[in-house]
Amino acid sequence: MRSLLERLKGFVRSRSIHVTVVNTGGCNGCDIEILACYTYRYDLEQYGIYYHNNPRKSDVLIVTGPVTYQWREKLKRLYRKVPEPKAVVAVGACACSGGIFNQNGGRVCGPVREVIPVDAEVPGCPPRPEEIVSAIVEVVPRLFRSWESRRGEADGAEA
Amino acid sequence: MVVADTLLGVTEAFLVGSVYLGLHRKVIARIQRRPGPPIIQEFLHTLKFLMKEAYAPITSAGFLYWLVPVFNVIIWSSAVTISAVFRGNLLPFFALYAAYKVLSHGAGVSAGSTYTKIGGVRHAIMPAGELALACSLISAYFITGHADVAGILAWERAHGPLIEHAPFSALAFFTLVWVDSPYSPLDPSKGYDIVEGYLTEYPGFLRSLMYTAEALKFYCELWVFQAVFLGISDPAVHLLAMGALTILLAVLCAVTPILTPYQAVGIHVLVASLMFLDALIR
Amino acid sequence: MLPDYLSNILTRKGGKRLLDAHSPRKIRDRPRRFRDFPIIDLDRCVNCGACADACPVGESDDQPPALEITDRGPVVHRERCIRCGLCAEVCPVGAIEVGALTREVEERITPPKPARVVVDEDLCVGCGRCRDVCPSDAIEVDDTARVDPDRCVLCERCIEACPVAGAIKIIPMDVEELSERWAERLKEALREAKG
Amino acid sequence: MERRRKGEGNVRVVDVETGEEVPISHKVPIGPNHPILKEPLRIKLAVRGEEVVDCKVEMGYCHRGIEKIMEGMPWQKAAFLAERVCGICSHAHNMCFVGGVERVAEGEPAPRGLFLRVLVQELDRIQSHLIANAAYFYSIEHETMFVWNMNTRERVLDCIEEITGNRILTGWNVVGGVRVDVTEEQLERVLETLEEVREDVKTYRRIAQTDPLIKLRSRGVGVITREHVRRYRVVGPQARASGVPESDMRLQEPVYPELGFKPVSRRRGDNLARILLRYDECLQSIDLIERIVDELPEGEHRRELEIRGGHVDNRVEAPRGELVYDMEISPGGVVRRVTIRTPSVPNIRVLEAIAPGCPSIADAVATYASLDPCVACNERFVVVDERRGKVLYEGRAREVIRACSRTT
Ligand code: SF4
Ligand code: SF4
Ligand code: SF4
Ligand code: SF4
Ligand code: SF4
Ligand code: SF4
Ligand code: SF4
Ligand code: SF4
Repeated sequence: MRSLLERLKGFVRSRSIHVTVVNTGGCNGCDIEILACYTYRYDLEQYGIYYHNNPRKSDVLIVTGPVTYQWREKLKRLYRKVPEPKAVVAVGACACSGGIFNQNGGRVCGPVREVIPVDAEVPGCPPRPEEIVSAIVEVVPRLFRSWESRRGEADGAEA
Repeated sequence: MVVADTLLGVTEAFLVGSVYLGLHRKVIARIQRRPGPPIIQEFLHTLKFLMKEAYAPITSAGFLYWLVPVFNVIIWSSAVTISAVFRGNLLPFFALYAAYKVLSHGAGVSAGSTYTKIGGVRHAIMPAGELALACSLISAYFITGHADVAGILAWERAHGPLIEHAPFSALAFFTLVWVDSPYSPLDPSKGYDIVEGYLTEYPGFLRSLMYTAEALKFYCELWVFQAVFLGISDPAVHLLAMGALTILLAVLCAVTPILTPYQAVGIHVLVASLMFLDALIR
Repeated sequence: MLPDYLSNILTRKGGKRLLDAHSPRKIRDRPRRFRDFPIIDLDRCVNCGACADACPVGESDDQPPALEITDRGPVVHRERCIRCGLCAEVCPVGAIEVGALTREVEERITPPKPARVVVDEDLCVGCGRCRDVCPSDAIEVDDTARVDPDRCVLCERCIEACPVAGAIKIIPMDVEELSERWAERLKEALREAKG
Repeated sequence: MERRRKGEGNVRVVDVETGEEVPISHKVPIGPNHPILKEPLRIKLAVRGEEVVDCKVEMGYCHRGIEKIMEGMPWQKAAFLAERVCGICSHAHNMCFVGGVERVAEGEPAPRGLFLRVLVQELDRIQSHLIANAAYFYSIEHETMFVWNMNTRERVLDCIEEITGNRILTGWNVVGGVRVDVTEEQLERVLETLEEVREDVKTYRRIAQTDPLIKLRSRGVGVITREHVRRYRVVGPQARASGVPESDMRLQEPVYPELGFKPVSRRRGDNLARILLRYDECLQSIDLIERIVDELPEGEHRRELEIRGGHVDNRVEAPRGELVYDMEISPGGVVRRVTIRTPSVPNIRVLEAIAPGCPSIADAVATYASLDPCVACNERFVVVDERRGKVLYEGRAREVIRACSRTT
């Protein structure tokens, strides 16, 4: 049974989300589709999701691209900068698996989930904005709403 | 009793201020032809950041860094208390505003990253903020013979709103409010080119405090403007007038790009000199 | 300047947009020609592997290809697939659908195979077991077995069934030959589509 | 949370002409992740107060090895890879690659296919220009214009989607023509939508031309002179805004002369000129599309071609300028090797020349955005110093620049 405070926290966190988008070497396709979520048809802001590339202020890191070697350490550092509670969403085939670049001859260090922990993945190359919007709008608030209890479980498991 | 009044007033100022900031954003979004966030969004942001992890960057100046947001809230709470709650003297308001400028510079420097430093410096060099504020308050004093809000309100009941008597002072003060509203073209201290200016390095509840101060500031400045220059004393009409002002500000912010620091300072100086000329001619 | 802003904000058209800013809670329909993730109809699939050969997303050290041939037939790994639709274009039996675009891809290019099955006539004893197990009836046996390369889908079942070791071999093609075959197939497919 | 203090002490900027050291107060790193950048790249500005005294552009964050992956692939697969060099002008890459293969093939591609290709290319140009201008408005924080431009771009994407089935990575060109034919009603709908787009673009151009504050921010900032154009081989709208209309590769492409195409240009070469020029080109593209629809030849949309193979160097005017594919194709259409030179390389390099002297950081950033920089396509090969394990230079591009660039 969650306490009232926890529920309030969950509610607020799921209604106010700041986002940082990181292109770790993808082709831009995913980035502009995320940018397109700004427009009248999709408008992420109506769900309380703000796009602002300041990791210190963010709750959600949206990662696109297959993580090139030049990015690996930088991405880890960026991830550490985001204060808890945080979530990572991998958008696009590149971020989910390295996509078309992760095959013989490619020079990428694999999917994002092998570099930083990933909470949600949106496949597609690029995913349509509505796929991105629905992934973020459905998954991320749920993640944050259950943040307290999940953290409790994790602590309990460790103890 | 005084304590209760103060607490009540500050809480009201915070709630109303953040809702008006939300309204501000909503109007901008509507002008951009999209649905936009709910108007309690700014309030939710503040709450959310309150519950987020905070840490100090390694470049920060420790103690000072943690203190800046707290002082920021204290300053604007006092300003709200003095002007809006007790309708007292406006001179402390000026002093507090100057302190706020110093503080935001401090916020930039104490956080220690390049962006925050530049943001802090940019914020501190916006001269006309204090200039316009001082001059418009002084002209209000000369015209009405009162330095406290209650006195000015009484004078205005007899002679009509001050904006008719000193339009340029009103313009200067309006510019001040405009500068301090979000997405304002005249305030490059939070430009995207330096990420978020002096706020860049404030995560978690520190940012929440900064947001609280921002809401208080917005409320306070709107309140003083409409009380001193429009002469409205009925609380319900207050809220309406402030809402109308917010919408006006939002429209102004929506249709303008941000200016570079030099251009912004230039416009500040232009407004201030208009006011001086006006005063000289009289 | 001002009239332009105003015409976007305050005229009747603009004002309407201002007040009922489109609320997109229900997500728009997909376009008529959208290329979605491929869906493979396993009943129709003859397990030829053409789709996997055509798929531009190959495997790497730690990731499977986007389209992998497994025991249960071809499997699409969604997190790898780039929705190019090439697999649907090459499938010889039209078992793959990629959203609404499938209808419009009328050219079916039978892909060249990356290898071929040959029978060593000296070794073959003409037992006919291969013919019995071949799923695509690619083998005829008179004195010795003969493999029809167009029908063969490279499943290698014949090799397993064959009692004489080495009588059936699978020989990979080299890149040059493969590319020539690609060109040939494309040409054929286009002729068919037209005629 | 970096331990090292940025800025003070360790940076020196030397004036090239006098050899004296220029005093600086801060070093401002922008990127690889920054609000105004949509792609990873690092700009290092050295500033004195607000004034920018030096600028270095550091690339290398996007290297994926595309050219290497392409080797040994048949064109059917490689075309999809070429498209993924970059997502914004993806159609230009696809078209350039496929066009190159066609040039080493027997026979002519289907005329209807070529026209349809150009049709989509022009739609792609409109959306690319709109996103470029939107990015500029975002960098001067005119959020309303940013969103309006993006809204209009959505309408253009609708058209692209209507024709090709996808919003950005279209996979539309094949050797010999295009993948799928279009119908009359589809073209009708496209023209209808474009009518609205034209109205919108005209409005935005008027606003950009007359708004005093936008003018204040953009007029006379980041001027690219003809000298710069020659020295840095600036291409595309950036060069045309500095009065070099002949830099438009469309003059040499097949279909355009039949449409009576003439490049537009402006003289001033500053940020505002570039923005306005892009709007001009959008309107021009809409006109072109109308003519294409009028003159669309009947017949098949795709034709069989026999690929002889050989070495070919194909150029296309991408939205950002001249795009070069230098390829070796073996008979049958397998890619032996390919080298891509994209327009953004020189366009970004010119920033190092024009950013110093900007009166404020905000201006330098706006200038960067006005160059319509795109990083994704810039980096495909890395030169590594093996002994020290250090990345020296990020692209084969430089060789290619030397080899391929024409003097403008
Ligand atoms: S998933 Fe596709 S669209 Fe997205 S970055 Fe990768 S290649 Fe580009
Ligand atoms: S759509 Fe393309 S990437 Fe996906 S499985 Fe088919 S061929 Fe492979
Ligand atoms: S190409 Fe078609 S028939 Fe062959 S394996 Fe793939 S789905 Fe099955
Ligand atoms: S089993 Fe051997 S000999 Fe008999 S048909 Fe097969 S290959 Fe020929
Ligand atoms: S190998 Fe097969 S076909 Fe040949 S004799 Fe034996 S059983 Fe008959
Ligand atoms: S498996 Fe081989 S030997 Fe057996 S029938 Fe088939 S082709 Fe002939
Ligand atoms: S390898 Fe053999 S069993 Fe498999 S498809 Fe080809 S002929 Fe049939
Ligand atoms: S210039 Fe390059 S990065 Fe930019 S849109 Fe074109 S291909 Fe992409």
